[in-house]
Amino acid sequence: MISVKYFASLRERMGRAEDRIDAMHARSVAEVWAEVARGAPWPANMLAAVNHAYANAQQQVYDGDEVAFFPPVTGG
Amino acid sequence: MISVKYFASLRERMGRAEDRIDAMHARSVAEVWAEVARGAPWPANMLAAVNHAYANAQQQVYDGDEVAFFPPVTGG
Amino acid sequence: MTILVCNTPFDPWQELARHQQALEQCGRYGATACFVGTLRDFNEGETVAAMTLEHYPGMTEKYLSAICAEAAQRWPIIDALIVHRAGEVTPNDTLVLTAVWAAHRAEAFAACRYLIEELKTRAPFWKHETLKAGARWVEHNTPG
Amino acid sequence: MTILVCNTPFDPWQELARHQQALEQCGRYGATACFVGTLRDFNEGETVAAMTLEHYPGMTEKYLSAICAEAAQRWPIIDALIVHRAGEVTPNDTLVLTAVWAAHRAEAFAACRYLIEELKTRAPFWKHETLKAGARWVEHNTPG
Repeated sequence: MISVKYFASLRERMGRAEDRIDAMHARSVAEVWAEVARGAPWPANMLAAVNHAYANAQQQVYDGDEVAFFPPVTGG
Repeated sequence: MISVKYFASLRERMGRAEDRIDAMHARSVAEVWAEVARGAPWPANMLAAVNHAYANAQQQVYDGDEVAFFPPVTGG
Repeated sequence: MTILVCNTPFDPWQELARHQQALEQCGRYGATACFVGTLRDFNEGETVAAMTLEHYPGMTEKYLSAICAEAAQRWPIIDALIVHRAGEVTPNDTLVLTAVWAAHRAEAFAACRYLIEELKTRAPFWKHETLKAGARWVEHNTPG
Repeated sequence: MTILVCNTPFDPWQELARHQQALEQCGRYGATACFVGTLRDFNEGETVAAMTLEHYPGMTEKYLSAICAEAAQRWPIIDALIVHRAGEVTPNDTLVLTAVWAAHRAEAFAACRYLIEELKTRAPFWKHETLKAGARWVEHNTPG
Protein backbone atom coordinates (compact mmCIF):
# COMPACT_ATOMS: atom_id res chain seq x y z
CA MET A 1 0.00 0.00 0.00
CA ILE A 2 0.96 3.63 -0.54
CA SER A 3 -0.35 6.16 1.97
CA VAL A 4 -1.32 9.55 0.49
CA LYS A 5 -1.85 12.52 2.85
CA TYR A 6 -3.33 15.98 2.26
CA PHE A 7 -2.81 19.12 4.33
CA ALA A 8 -4.33 22.55 4.86
CA SER A 9 -6.42 23.98 1.99
CA LEU A 10 -5.66 20.93 -0.13
CA ARG A 11 -7.04 18.64 2.58
CA GLU A 12 -10.24 20.71 2.61
CA ARG A 13 -10.43 20.64 -1.20
CA MET A 14 -9.99 16.87 -1.30
CA GLY A 15 -12.59 16.46 1.46
CA ARG A 16 -10.35 13.96 3.26
CA ALA A 17 -6.97 13.83 5.03
CA GLU A 18 -5.66 10.58 3.61
CA ASP A 19 -6.02 7.93 0.92
CA ARG A 20 -4.50 4.49 0.65
CA ILE A 21 -3.81 3.18 -2.81
CA ASP A 22 -2.51 -0.16 -3.95
CA ALA A 23 1.15 -0.49 -4.78
CA MET A 24 1.14 -3.30 -7.36
CA HIS A 25 3.49 -1.28 -9.59
CA ALA A 26 5.93 1.56 -8.95
CA ARG A 27 4.75 4.96 -10.22
CA SER A 28 5.71 8.63 -10.16
CA VAL A 29 4.40 11.28 -7.74
CA ALA A 30 2.53 12.81 -10.71
CA GLU A 31 0.84 9.46 -11.37
CA VAL A 32 -0.13 9.17 -7.70
CA TRP A 33 -1.74 12.61 -7.94
CA ALA A 34 -3.60 11.73 -11.14
CA GLU A 35 -4.95 8.61 -9.43
CA VAL A 36 -6.18 10.21 -6.19
CA ALA A 37 -7.48 13.33 -7.99
CA ARG A 38 -9.16 11.25 -10.73
CA GLY A 39 -7.33 13.00 -13.52
CA ALA A 40 -7.59 16.60 -12.21
CA PRO A 41 -4.50 18.64 -13.16
CA TRP A 42 -1.68 19.36 -10.69
CA PRO A 43 -2.81 22.51 -8.82
CA ALA A 44 -0.65 25.62 -9.25
CA ASN A 45 1.84 25.89 -6.35
CA MET A 46 1.04 22.43 -4.96
CA LEU A 47 4.02 20.79 -3.24
CA ALA A 48 4.68 17.10 -2.71
CA ALA A 49 6.72 15.05 -0.26
CA VAL A 50 7.71 11.38 -0.26
CA ASN A 51 8.59 9.85 3.10
CA HIS A 52 8.79 13.30 4.75
CA ALA A 53 11.14 14.81 2.15
CA TYR A 54 10.18 17.27 -0.59
CA ALA A 55 9.82 15.45 -3.92
CA ASN A 56 9.27 16.52 -7.51
CA ALA A 57 6.53 15.17 -9.72
CA GLN A 58 8.87 12.73 -11.47
CA GLN A 59 10.10 10.99 -8.32
CA GLN A 60 9.25 7.27 -8.20
CA VAL A 61 7.06 5.95 -5.38
CA TYR A 62 7.20 2.36 -4.09
CA ASP A 63 5.19 0.03 -1.87
CA GLY A 64 5.20 1.27 1.73
CA ASP A 65 5.99 4.88 0.83
CA GLU A 66 4.10 7.82 2.28
CA VAL A 67 3.24 10.58 -0.22
CA ALA A 68 1.90 13.98 0.82
CA PHE A 69 0.39 16.87 -1.15
CA PHE A 70 0.04 20.37 0.27
CA PRO A 71 -0.01 24.11 -0.55
CA PRO A 72 3.01 26.42 0.04
CA VAL A 73 4.06 26.35 3.70
CA THR A 74 3.33 29.37 5.91
CA GLY A 75 4.92 28.60 9.29
CA GLY A 76 7.06 30.78 11.51
CA MET B 1 36.43 76.20 35.20
CA ILE B 2 36.68 73.39 32.66
CA SER B 3 36.41 69.85 33.99
CA VAL B 4 38.67 67.32 32.23
CA LYS B 5 38.02 63.58 32.74
CA TYR B 6 40.10 60.52 31.83
CA PHE B 7 38.88 56.96 31.42
CA ALA B 8 40.26 53.42 31.28
CA SER B 9 43.92 53.01 30.24
CA LEU B 10 44.24 56.77 29.78
CA ARG B 11 43.07 57.37 33.35
CA GLU B 12 45.76 54.96 34.55
CA ARG B 13 48.38 56.60 32.36
CA MET B 14 47.47 60.07 33.65
CA GLY B 15 47.50 58.78 37.23
CA ARG B 16 44.25 60.62 37.95
CA ALA B 17 40.59 60.58 36.90
CA GLU B 18 40.00 64.31 36.56
CA ASP B 19 41.57 67.74 36.28
CA ARG B 20 40.05 71.18 36.60
CA ILE B 21 41.59 73.95 34.57
CA ASP B 22 40.83 77.62 34.48
CA ALA B 23 38.64 78.95 31.72
CA MET B 24 39.87 82.50 31.34
CA HIS B 25 39.95 82.11 27.57
CA ALA B 26 38.23 79.76 25.13
CA ARG B 27 40.51 77.14 23.63
CA SER B 28 40.37 73.99 21.44
CA VAL B 29 40.20 70.39 22.65
CA ALA B 30 43.79 69.98 21.38
CA GLU B 31 44.89 72.91 23.53
CA VAL B 32 43.13 71.42 26.56
CA TRP B 33 45.05 68.19 25.97
CA ALA B 34 48.37 70.00 25.61
CA GLU B 35 47.70 71.80 28.88
CA VAL B 36 46.75 68.76 31.00
CA ALA B 37 49.42 66.55 29.41
CA ARG B 38 52.08 69.27 29.70
CA GLY B 39 52.87 69.24 26.01
CA ALA B 40 52.87 65.46 25.45
CA PRO B 41 51.57 64.62 21.94
CA TRP B 42 48.00 63.44 21.31
CA PRO B 43 48.14 59.64 21.84
CA ALA B 44 47.35 57.48 18.80
CA ASN B 45 43.67 56.42 18.85
CA MET B 46 42.76 58.73 21.73
CA LEU B 47 39.17 59.96 21.55
CA ALA B 48 37.68 63.11 23.04
CA ALA B 49 34.23 64.24 24.12
CA VAL B 50 32.87 67.66 25.05
CA ASN B 51 29.74 67.73 27.21
CA HIS B 52 29.10 64.00 26.61
CA ALA B 53 29.34 64.21 22.79
CA TYR B 54 32.28 63.05 20.67
CA ALA B 55 34.42 66.00 19.63
CA ASN B 56 37.37 66.52 17.33
CA ALA B 57 40.63 68.20 18.34
CA GLN B 58 39.63 71.53 16.78
CA GLN B 59 36.35 71.94 18.68
CA GLN B 60 36.26 75.00 20.91
CA VAL B 61 35.78 74.57 24.67
CA TYR B 62 34.21 77.20 26.92
CA ASP B 63 33.84 77.93 30.62
CA GLY B 64 31.67 75.30 32.31
CA ASP B 65 32.30 72.62 29.68
CA GLU B 66 33.23 69.05 30.53
CA VAL B 67 35.97 67.55 28.35
CA ALA B 68 36.86 63.85 28.40
CA PHE B 69 39.76 61.88 26.92
CA PHE B 70 39.68 58.11 26.53
CA PRO B 71 40.91 55.17 24.42
CA PRO B 72 38.71 53.40 21.81
CA VAL B 73 35.53 52.07 23.40
CA THR B 74 35.11 48.30 23.93
CA GLY B 75 31.60 47.82 25.32
CA GLY B 76 28.96 45.33 24.33
CA MET C 1 20.61 21.30 18.96
CA THR C 2 17.03 21.11 20.25
CA ILE C 3 13.79 21.31 18.31
CA LEU C 4 10.32 21.20 19.77
CA VAL C 5 6.79 21.36 18.36
CA CYS C 6 4.50 22.57 21.10
CA ASN C 7 0.71 22.08 21.10
CA THR C 8 0.12 24.40 24.05
CA PRO C 9 1.21 28.01 24.74
CA PHE C 10 4.88 28.51 25.63
CA ASP C 11 6.83 31.42 27.07
CA PRO C 12 9.85 32.10 24.81
CA TRP C 13 11.90 33.73 27.58
CA GLN C 14 11.36 30.77 29.92
CA GLU C 15 12.40 28.39 27.13
CA LEU C 16 15.54 30.44 26.53
CA ALA C 17 16.39 30.60 30.24
CA ARG C 18 15.88 26.85 30.62
CA HIS C 19 17.88 25.99 27.52
CA GLN C 20 20.76 28.27 28.39
CA GLN C 21 20.91 26.91 31.95
CA ALA C 22 21.31 23.42 30.55
CA LEU C 23 24.04 24.49 28.12
CA GLU C 24 27.07 22.68 29.35
CA GLN C 25 29.67 24.85 27.62
CA CYS C 26 29.58 27.49 30.33
CA GLY C 27 32.00 30.26 29.55
CA ARG C 28 32.26 29.28 25.89
CA TYR C 29 29.45 31.29 24.31
CA GLY C 30 29.76 35.04 24.08
CA ALA C 31 26.82 35.74 21.80
CA THR C 32 23.18 34.68 21.72
CA ALA C 33 20.87 35.84 18.94
CA CYS C 34 17.18 35.03 19.08
CA PHE C 35 14.02 35.66 17.19
CA VAL C 36 10.46 35.39 18.51
CA GLY C 37 7.42 35.43 16.23
CA THR C 38 4.13 36.48 17.85
CA LEU C 39 0.57 36.40 16.48
CA ARG C 40 -0.61 39.92 15.71
CA ASP C 41 -4.27 40.86 15.86
CA PHE C 42 -4.36 41.98 12.23
CA ASN C 43 -2.90 40.72 8.95
CA GLU C 44 -3.28 42.02 5.40
CA GLY C 45 -5.96 44.51 6.42
CA GLU C 46 -8.11 42.11 8.43
CA THR C 47 -8.62 41.75 12.18
CA VAL C 48 -7.47 38.29 13.25
CA ALA C 49 -9.39 36.77 16.16
CA ALA C 50 -7.51 33.47 16.28
CA MET C 51 -5.42 31.12 14.17
CA THR C 52 -4.86 27.41 13.77
CA LEU C 53 -1.36 26.17 12.98
CA GLU C 54 -1.58 22.88 11.11
CA HIS C 55 1.57 20.88 10.49
CA TYR C 56 2.80 17.54 9.16
CA PRO C 57 4.03 15.52 12.17
CA GLY C 58 7.17 13.63 11.28
CA MET C 59 8.16 15.80 8.34
CA THR C 60 8.11 18.90 10.56
CA GLU C 61 10.59 17.54 13.09
CA LYS C 62 12.80 16.21 10.29
CA TYR C 63 13.05 19.64 8.63
CA LEU C 64 13.51 21.60 11.85
CA SER C 65 16.38 19.27 12.79
CA ALA C 66 17.88 19.48 9.30
CA ILE C 67 17.77 23.29 9.36
CA CYS C 68 19.62 23.33 12.71
CA ALA C 69 22.22 20.91 11.37
CA GLU C 70 22.72 23.02 8.23
CA ALA C 71 23.24 26.15 10.33
CA ALA C 72 25.85 24.30 12.39
CA GLN C 73 27.64 23.29 9.19
CA ARG C 74 27.65 26.80 7.76
CA TRP C 75 28.70 28.71 10.89
CA PRO C 76 30.79 27.79 13.97
CA ILE C 77 27.89 27.80 16.42
CA ILE C 78 27.74 26.13 19.83
CA ASP C 79 24.03 25.40 20.05
CA ALA C 80 20.68 26.14 18.42
CA LEU C 81 17.08 25.97 19.60
CA ILE C 82 13.81 26.01 17.64
CA VAL C 83 10.40 25.90 19.33
CA HIS C 84 7.34 26.09 17.10
CA ARG C 85 3.76 26.29 18.24
CA ALA C 86 0.99 24.14 16.70
CA GLY C 87 -2.78 24.10 17.19
CA GLU C 88 -5.12 26.91 18.22
CA VAL C 89 -3.44 30.25 18.94
CA THR C 90 -4.76 33.72 19.84
CA PRO C 91 -3.18 37.19 19.40
CA ASN C 92 -0.06 37.75 21.52
CA ASP C 93 0.66 34.01 21.60
CA THR C 94 4.19 33.08 20.62
CA LEU C 95 4.29 31.24 17.28
CA VAL C 96 7.99 30.47 16.94
CA LEU C 97 11.32 30.89 18.70
CA THR C 98 14.72 30.46 17.06
CA ALA C 99 17.94 30.98 19.00
CA VAL C 100 21.66 30.46 18.42
CA TRP C 101 24.55 30.43 20.89
CA ALA C 102 28.01 31.12 19.45
CA ALA C 103 31.40 32.51 20.42
CA HIS C 104 30.85 35.75 18.46
CA ARG C 105 27.89 37.83 17.32
CA ALA C 106 28.41 37.69 13.53
CA GLU C 107 27.75 33.95 13.36
CA ALA C 108 25.01 34.11 16.03
CA PHE C 109 23.01 36.67 14.00
CA ALA C 110 23.64 34.94 10.66
CA ALA C 111 22.66 31.49 11.92
CA CYS C 112 19.58 32.77 13.79
CA ARG C 113 18.38 34.51 10.64
CA TYR C 114 19.05 31.35 8.63
CA LEU C 115 16.92 29.27 11.03
CA ILE C 116 13.85 31.47 10.74
CA GLU C 117 14.14 32.06 6.98
CA GLU C 118 14.61 28.36 6.18
CA LEU C 119 11.87 27.39 8.62
CA LYS C 120 9.43 29.73 6.89
CA THR C 121 10.39 28.39 3.48
CA ARG C 122 10.60 24.67 4.19
CA ALA C 123 9.00 23.53 7.46
CA PRO C 124 5.52 22.09 6.74
CA PHE C 125 3.28 24.41 8.74
CA TRP C 126 0.12 26.11 7.50
CA LYS C 127 -1.73 29.03 9.04
CA HIS C 128 -5.53 29.18 9.05
CA GLU C 129 -6.85 32.52 10.29
CA THR C 130 -10.19 33.06 12.01
CA LEU C 131 -11.30 36.57 11.04
CA LYS C 132 -14.16 38.65 12.40
CA ALA C 133 -16.22 37.39 9.49
CA GLY C 134 -15.18 34.00 8.23
CA ALA C 135 -11.82 32.30 7.98
CA ARG C 136 -9.01 31.93 5.45
CA TRP C 137 -5.79 30.07 4.78
CA VAL C 138 -2.71 32.27 4.73
CA GLU C 139 -1.38 31.94 1.19
CA HIS C 140 2.20 33.10 1.66
CA ASN C 141 4.61 34.44 4.25
CA THR C 142 5.90 38.01 4.55
CA PRO C 143 9.25 38.23 2.75
CA GLY C 144 12.27 38.22 5.05
CA MET D 1 12.47 52.90 24.13
CA THR D 2 14.20 51.86 27.34
CA ILE D 3 17.89 51.94 28.20
CA LEU D 4 19.45 50.79 31.44
CA VAL D 5 23.00 50.63 32.81
CA CYS D 6 23.08 47.98 35.48
CA ASN D 7 25.77 47.73 38.19
CA THR D 8 24.68 44.30 39.38
CA PRO D 9 24.04 41.01 37.52
CA PHE D 10 20.87 40.83 35.45
CA ASP D 11 18.99 37.98 33.78
CA PRO D 12 18.39 38.91 30.11
CA TRP D 13 15.36 36.63 29.77
CA GLN D 14 13.68 38.13 32.85
CA GLU D 15 14.33 41.62 31.49
CA LEU D 16 12.80 40.61 28.16
CA ALA D 17 9.78 39.02 29.82
CA ARG D 18 9.21 42.08 32.02
CA HIS D 19 9.66 44.54 29.17
CA GLN D 20 7.36 42.65 26.82
CA GLN D 21 4.68 42.33 29.51
CA ALA D 22 4.69 46.09 29.90
CA LEU D 23 4.46 46.67 26.15
CA GLU D 24 1.10 48.27 25.68
CA GLN D 25 0.73 47.57 21.99
CA CYS D 26 -0.51 44.03 22.57
CA GLY D 27 -1.29 42.36 19.29
CA ARG D 28 0.77 44.85 17.30
CA TYR D 29 4.23 43.29 17.29
CA GLY D 30 4.80 40.15 15.29
CA ALA D 31 8.59 39.99 15.52
CA THR D 32 11.11 40.33 18.33
CA ALA D 33 14.84 40.10 17.64
CA CYS D 34 17.29 40.11 20.50
CA PHE D 35 20.99 39.82 21.13
CA VAL D 36 22.66 38.84 24.39
CA GLY D 37 26.40 39.23 24.98
CA THR D 38 27.91 37.03 27.68
CA LEU D 39 31.41 37.06 29.21
CA ARG D 40 33.40 34.08 27.96
CA ASP D 41 36.14 32.51 30.07
CA PHE D 42 38.79 33.08 27.41
CA ASN D 43 39.66 35.84 24.96
CA GLU D 44 42.50 36.14 22.46
CA GLY D 45 44.22 33.03 23.76
CA GLU D 46 44.08 33.90 27.47
CA THR D 47 41.91 32.54 30.27
CA VAL D 48 39.75 35.33 31.66
CA ALA D 49 38.97 35.08 35.39
CA ALA D 50 36.95 38.28 35.67
CA MET D 51 36.41 41.63 34.02
CA THR D 52 35.60 45.19 35.00
CA LEU D 53 33.34 47.26 32.77
CA GLU D 54 34.17 50.93 33.18
CA HIS D 55 31.92 53.54 31.58
CA TYR D 56 31.31 57.27 31.41
CA PRO D 57 28.09 57.98 33.34
CA GLY D 58 26.04 60.60 31.55
CA MET D 59 27.62 60.12 28.14
CA THR D 60 26.74 56.41 28.21
CA GLU D 61 23.03 56.99 28.74
CA LYS D 62 23.02 59.76 26.13
CA TYR D 63 24.52 57.50 23.46
CA LEU D 64 22.40 54.45 24.29
CA SER D 65 19.26 56.61 24.00
CA ALA D 66 20.50 58.20 20.77
CA ILE D 67 21.20 54.80 19.22
CA CYS D 68 17.65 53.62 20.05
CA ALA D 69 16.21 56.82 18.57
CA GLU D 70 18.28 56.40 15.39
CA ALA D 71 17.06 52.81 15.00
CA ALA D 72 13.47 54.03 15.35
CA GLN D 73 14.08 56.63 12.63
CA ARG D 74 15.64 54.15 10.24
CA TRP D 75 13.14 51.31 10.64
CA PRO D 76 9.42 51.14 11.55
CA ILE D 77 9.94 49.55 14.96
CA ILE D 78 7.51 49.50 17.88
CA ASP D 79 9.96 49.41 20.78
CA ALA D 80 13.62 48.87 21.66
CA LEU D 81 15.45 47.86 24.82
CA ILE D 82 19.14 48.10 25.73
CA VAL D 83 20.49 46.86 29.06
CA HIS D 84 24.25 47.11 29.62
CA ARG D 85 26.16 45.80 32.60
CA ALA D 86 28.82 47.87 34.40
CA GLY D 87 31.27 47.03 37.18
CA GLU D 88 32.78 43.67 38.14
CA VAL D 89 31.66 40.70 36.03
CA THR D 90 32.64 37.03 35.95
CA PRO D 91 32.38 34.44 33.13
CA ASN D 92 28.79 33.58 32.15
CA ASP D 93 27.56 36.97 33.35
CA THR D 94 25.46 38.85 30.84
CA LEU D 95 27.26 41.95 29.51
CA VAL D 96 24.63 43.40 27.21
CA LEU D 97 21.11 42.88 25.90
CA THR D 98 19.63 44.58 22.85
CA ALA D 99 16.08 43.85 21.70
CA VAL D 100 13.66 45.22 19.14
CA TRP D 101 9.90 44.69 18.75
CA ALA D 102 8.43 45.32 15.29
CA ALA D 103 5.56 44.26 13.07
CA HIS D 104 7.81 42.15 10.82
CA ARG D 105 11.10 40.31 11.15
CA ALA D 106 13.20 42.15 8.55
CA GLU D 107 13.14 45.41 10.50
CA ALA D 108 13.41 43.64 13.87
CA PHE D 109 16.65 41.91 12.83
CA ALA D 110 18.09 44.98 11.11
CA ALA D 111 17.38 47.31 14.02
CA CYS D 112 18.62 44.83 16.64
CA ARG D 113 21.88 44.45 14.71
CA TYR D 114 22.15 48.22 14.43
CA LEU D 115 21.77 48.64 18.20
CA ILE D 116 24.59 46.28 19.09
CA GLU D 117 26.97 47.44 16.33
CA GLU D 118 26.51 51.13 17.14
CA LEU D 119 26.72 50.45 20.86
CA LYS D 120 30.06 48.67 20.39
CA THR D 121 31.38 51.51 18.22
CA ARG D 122 30.11 54.53 20.14
CA ALA D 123 28.93 53.83 23.70
CA PRO D 124 31.71 54.78 26.16
CA PHE D 125 32.43 51.46 27.86
CA TRP D 126 35.88 49.92 28.42
CA LYS D 127 36.73 46.35 29.33
CA HIS D 128 39.52 45.55 31.76
CA GLU D 129 40.25 41.82 31.94
CA THR D 130 41.65 40.00 34.96
CA LEU D 131 43.71 37.13 33.55
CA LYS D 132 45.27 34.19 35.36
CA ALA D 133 48.49 36.18 35.48
CA GLY D 134 47.98 39.92 35.48
CA ALA D 135 45.38 42.13 33.87
CA ARG D 136 44.89 44.05 30.63
CA TRP D 137 42.67 46.56 28.92
CA VAL D 138 40.82 45.17 25.90
CA GLU D 139 42.13 47.23 22.98
CA HIS D 140 39.39 46.65 20.41
CA ASN D 141 36.16 44.76 19.85
CA THR D 142 35.65 41.72 17.66
CA PRO D 143 34.42 42.91 14.24
CA GLY D 144 30.68 42.41 13.70
